[in-house]
Amino acid sequence: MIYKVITKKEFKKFVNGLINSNETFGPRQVNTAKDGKPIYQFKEVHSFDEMELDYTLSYSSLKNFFLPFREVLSRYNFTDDNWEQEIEYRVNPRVIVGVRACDINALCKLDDIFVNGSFPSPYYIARRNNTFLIGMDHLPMDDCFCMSMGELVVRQGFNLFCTDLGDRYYLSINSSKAFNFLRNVKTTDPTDKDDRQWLERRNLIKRSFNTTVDTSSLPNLLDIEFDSPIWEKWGDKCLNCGTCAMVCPTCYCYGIEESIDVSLKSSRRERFQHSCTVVDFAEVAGGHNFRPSKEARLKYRYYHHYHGFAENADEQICVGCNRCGRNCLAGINPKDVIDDLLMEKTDEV
Amino acid sequence: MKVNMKIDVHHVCRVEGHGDIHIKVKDGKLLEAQWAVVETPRFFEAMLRGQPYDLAPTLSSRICGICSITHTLASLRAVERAMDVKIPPAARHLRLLAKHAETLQSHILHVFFLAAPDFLGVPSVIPLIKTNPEVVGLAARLKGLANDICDLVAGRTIHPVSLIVGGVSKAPEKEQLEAIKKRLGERLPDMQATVDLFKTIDIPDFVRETEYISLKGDNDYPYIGGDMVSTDGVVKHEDDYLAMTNEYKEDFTTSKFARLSRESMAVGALARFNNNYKFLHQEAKEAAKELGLQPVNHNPFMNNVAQVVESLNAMLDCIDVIDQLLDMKLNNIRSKFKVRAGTGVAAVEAPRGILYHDYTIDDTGHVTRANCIIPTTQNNANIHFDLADLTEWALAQGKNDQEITLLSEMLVRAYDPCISCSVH
Amino acid sequence: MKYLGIDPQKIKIGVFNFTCCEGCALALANKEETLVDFLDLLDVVTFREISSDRGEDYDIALVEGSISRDDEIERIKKIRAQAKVLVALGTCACYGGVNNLKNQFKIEEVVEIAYGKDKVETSKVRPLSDVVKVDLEIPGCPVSKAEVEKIVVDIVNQSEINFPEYPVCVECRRNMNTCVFDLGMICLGPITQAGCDAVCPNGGVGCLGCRGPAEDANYESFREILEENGFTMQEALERINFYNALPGMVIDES
Amino acid sequence: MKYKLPKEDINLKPFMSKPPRYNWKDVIMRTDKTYKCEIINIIELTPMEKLFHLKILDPVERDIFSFRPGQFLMLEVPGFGEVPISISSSSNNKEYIALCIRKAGRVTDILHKAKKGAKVGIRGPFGTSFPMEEMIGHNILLIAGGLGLAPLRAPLYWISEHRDEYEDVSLLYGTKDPPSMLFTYEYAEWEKVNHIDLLTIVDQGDDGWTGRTGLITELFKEMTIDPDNTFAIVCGPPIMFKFVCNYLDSIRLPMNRMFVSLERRMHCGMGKCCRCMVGSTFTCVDGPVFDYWSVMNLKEAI
Ligand SMILES: Cc1cc2nc3c(=O)[nH]c(=O)nc-3n(C[C@H](O)[C@H](O)[C@H](O)COP(=O)(O)OP(=O)(O)OC[C@H]3O[C@@H](n4cnc5c(N)ncnc54)[C@H](O)[C@@H]3O)c2cc1C
Ligand code: SF4
Ligand code: SF4
Ligand code: SF4
Repeated sequence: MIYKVITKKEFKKFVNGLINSNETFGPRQVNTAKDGKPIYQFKEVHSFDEMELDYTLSYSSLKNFFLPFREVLSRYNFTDDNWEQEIEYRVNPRVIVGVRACDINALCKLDDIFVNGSFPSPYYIARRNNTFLIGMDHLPMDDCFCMSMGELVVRQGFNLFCTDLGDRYYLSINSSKAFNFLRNVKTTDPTDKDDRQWLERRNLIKRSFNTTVDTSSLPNLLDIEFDSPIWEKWGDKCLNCGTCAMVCPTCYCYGIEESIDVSLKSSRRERFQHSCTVVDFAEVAGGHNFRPSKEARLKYRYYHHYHGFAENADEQICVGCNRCGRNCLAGINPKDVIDDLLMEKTDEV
Repeated sequence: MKVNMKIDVHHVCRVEGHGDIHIKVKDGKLLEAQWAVVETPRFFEAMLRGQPYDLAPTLSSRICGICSITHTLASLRAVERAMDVKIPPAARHLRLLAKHAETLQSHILHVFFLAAPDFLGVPSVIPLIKTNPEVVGLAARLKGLANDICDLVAGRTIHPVSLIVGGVSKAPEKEQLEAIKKRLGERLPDMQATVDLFKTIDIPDFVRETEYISLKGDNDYPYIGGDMVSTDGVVKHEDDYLAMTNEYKEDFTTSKFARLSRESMAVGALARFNNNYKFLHQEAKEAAKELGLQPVNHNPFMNNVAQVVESLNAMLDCIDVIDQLLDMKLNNIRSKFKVRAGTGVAAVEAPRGILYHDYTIDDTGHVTRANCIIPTTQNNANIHFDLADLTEWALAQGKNDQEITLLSEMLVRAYDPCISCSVH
Repeated sequence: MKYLGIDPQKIKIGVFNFTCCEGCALALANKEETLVDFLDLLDVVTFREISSDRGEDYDIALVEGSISRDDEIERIKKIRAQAKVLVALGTCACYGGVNNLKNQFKIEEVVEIAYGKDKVETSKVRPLSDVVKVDLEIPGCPVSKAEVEKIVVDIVNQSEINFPEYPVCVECRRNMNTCVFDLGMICLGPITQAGCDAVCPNGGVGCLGCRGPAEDANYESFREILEENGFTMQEALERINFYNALPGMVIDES
Repeated sequence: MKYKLPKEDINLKPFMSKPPRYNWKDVIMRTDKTYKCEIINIIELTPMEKLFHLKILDPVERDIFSFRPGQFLMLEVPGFGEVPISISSSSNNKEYIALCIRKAGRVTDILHKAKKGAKVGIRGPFGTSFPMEEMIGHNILLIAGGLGLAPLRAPLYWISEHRDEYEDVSLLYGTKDPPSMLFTYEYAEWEKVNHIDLLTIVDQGDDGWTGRTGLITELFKEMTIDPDNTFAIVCGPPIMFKFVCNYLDSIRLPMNRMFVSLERRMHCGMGKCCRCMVGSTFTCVDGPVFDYWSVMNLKEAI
């Protein structure tokens, strides 16, 4: 990693340069919630000023850029009594500006699964390799708990990371591509003062967290508490609407759907983002459902997120952005559920 | 030679809804010519009672599948006038864009899918896919474009979703508008081809003096709100719509009849054309000239031609509206308002003629009384009386009963009646 | 499919309408980019709205609209007798749809409101399945053409037909909409079966539940959500009753 | 001033030039490419089950495809879907792959309508297998219920081909009624040629049935099992292996010598879609063959 400092004015020039020659995405306000708070999403931008870099958190996560909610994996072209499979991993190069640390860490977890896992996904890799990622640090929202998940600091998974120092950004440069681009604008080496300010900013962010979740003993606790009544309590609320998984930056479970085109000349094999809380997730032919109750499905989501899977080295895959909790209509919030689990145990002792 | 005829067409095809034609001729003399609507009424005026103001437009939309956007717009306008809601300019433009697109969509559907098979001598558009693929392609491209505009602006072509009280709930991105504008430009040659196609079509030169009623334009070809005007010189304010329609009921039909200065009246593309010719785009005027249509025209079959002219005009209007939208900020699309009691009337030009919605709303925002007068209702009497004249005209030319049956069906179709609408 | 040694069969269809706006039948003529291919899969025997051909030998009857007059019962029974498969097309046919709002009044009252003193024959509104056996229900107000296409392709290929079991929210979130609850409006998406690609929330308004209940819908929890979000039960009921498609969602008015 | 991001387009770099090898983890990139197969034979076993013989068309791919007993593959019917199916033929058979498929839903239904000569695709093989080498020198107890016989055919072939390496081999097979018995035409060969003790039983007999009736656990009464020298493989509906495994456990057969094959919904076979998760274990990668100790430790397994 190489560190540099850039003025905000120069940074704007830099980003406008990227925008001019690439498809670029950045945070933009799309709506205003009923409580007056702005709602942001990553959308295509055509100039630096369209972006709102002091945004709080994007409403949906960034994962759809890499795992689109729906994508065609392959097509089959039918001839008279035969077919040919056609696979394409086409992705245009693109830039995403202003990504939060937790979202970058979420991508690193997806990397573990789709790049470093046993069967790497070429679709994911194509998207990941063709994306230039500029991260940016932010103050947490009231209910963020990424510090508890250890996801506050990023070390990899981005090209460039900006720490806000008032009128300048402290740049962590993590790829030669980023370094090369930066040659075209004016950057300086960090001074002692810059380093100090950088540390202050770090500490400020740390101090700003209002929500903590104790996850240290969760993997074991989830095993022990498998039959706990708290699952029924929260399960009864669950709508099985899949919202939590759709907004989550790391939920990646999916389904495959094949459909024949109306012309009967070809068919599409599509992957679509699924959710383990949705009713047919574990249903098999003949109608048997391995997780027939709301409770079982909700429990499974927590199990997956906080117990971990062999496939990603048993690491917890939640990054603590709390999008799921914030967006859950039924008010199921990971902090409350986990606190309940811990309480259960302490009550019994 | 003494001619005897008994023509009974049960459920005239290629029209929206169910209607029958009955014609009796004895000894060469017309005994009876009847246009009977047999559609099952749905009683929207009753169903609207008790609906909250925001669901009333959603419900009204279901009066008709073809012109659901117009019904929504009329209902919105009635609610907004009742509660004194002003809508932001961008929202007004977006609504107008949806309106133009629907006009285009509906006219193309009618002239190509419903009326054209008659002129080309086939039972429906389906065989044309094989015999005249270029005609079907033309229609599909134009209608596809119109539908895409509706989808973009209103969320859906049939039963729009994002037209709401106070404005619209979602604005398209400017890039999307630009893309649509580009496509509109690319489709203009298709529209010209349509005009050329209609130049080759033989239209029966039947004429019956008629009073044509439409909205009265001030600066533009009128679509939403304003005064009503008739070719007999009557002008009335939007709120006086009852005096403009004078509904009455005949026993043989489930739809009501309407009249103004004469025994019957007509609304629709031809009526708008006759009353507002001067507001058409220059290109549309030229197309009208090429097609032999000049105001004031009294041949009901020419309604199809007027629809072609209006389609071209609607495309040009779409481009104009998009240009204006591109110059605006699209973030203020929905105004805040207070629910309050009141009565509101809306007159909106549906593809088939003026549509009136009239609601009374109480202080909780619920509809307590609703009245809707549908274009086809206003045309029904005219179709009925046209049928008699048409039969006599055809008899005089020595046409046989098959020809008269076809002519009478074509006449009904020329009005592009929307029957389920009319017995809403 | 030919590559499996199975010949796709053109299906002989008849399209019929009862009490409705005919929007569902019209939806069949939309989606121009695939319209020609779509019509190619069908042998349209009867479709009064677009064709003057009136055959009687259809195998599959697509029926839109609900039943609201006695002569309609005779007509639907005749269609049932002829059709091998009777498909209820749209919410009106499947659940009664908006027409159902009529049933909250007395029949005489309804006639009086719309026609004054004139006499008009009409009866209570019923879905098709109240009168005849229905083989397949495709809900939606109007139906989604994309879904109908998929179903027709499946029938042509003699394959099983699947509907999504999950609620509209899944599709809505996939489209990255702002949840309309966050905007202060009611949405019935969490309890409504998906398949429409969440068109209503896409357009920024709440779902009204036209596609009927999702599998295992959590009415209880949904009711609490409505309360917590400060909606009165009347507001909620006005939406739930709009299409009459969520029969399980009964709300205590007390 | 304009900066350009060099278009490092991944599409321009070919991922691989050779066909994929699903069982070679390091070279896999095109994880969604299927091997095209022709259905060269269809045998109707019962009204609900058919045996399909699939021949991989490309000779290179045919050569690469090798599997171990107990593994499964993803069978692709283009346009209809992809389903996991256990391989029911000998791992030595390079000519064709046999799949015994029950008509159960969308994909299997259309497959049952398919004619000889149809082209389908396969990906795989995937998953764990039975420890055939470990079992050498031991008695083997194969216990199958209903369609559970399909995944047992591969180990059966293996055993027959290496018959002298194993001691006593018994096959216990139960179905709900006589017509649902699979592979009846092969029983004589298994018994006479391969020296396998075959015991069958049905829940409900019919007029022509002279054999045993009752639950599959009844068969244990007719035999003695040496818990110190026996491996067991159990395949069948969950309820069956619950009873069977409980019995074997009660006679002290060590849990790590009992093997079961689990079934879950699957959409990828590669540990990605998560549909087949049991607790925090993938049925497709860590299974489908598990020893009973692992199963006991899986949450929500049975
Ligand atoms: C490891 C393994 C081995 C199997 N071996 C055999 C076999 O040898 N013979 C046999 O007849 N069946 C076998 N099955 C079951 C077979 O996969 C299902 O019957 C089949 O997937 C049903 O698909 P469908 O499309 O016909 O049913 P639908 O109900 O229409 O299923 C739709 C989709 O759901 C998934 N799905 C549904 N049921 C199952 C299921 N039980 N397992 C996995 N995915 C499912 C599939 O992806 C399928 O495409 C096996 C399953 C597993 C997991
Ligand atoms: S907080 Fe929720 S949404 Fe965010 S990563 Fe964790 S599980 Fe996913
Ligand atoms: S808008 Fe409606 S459908 Fe979408 S997430 Fe919210 S509740 Fe669900
Ligand atoms: S969002 Fe709801 S009301 Fe709208 S079409 Fe879908 S199911 Fe129907």
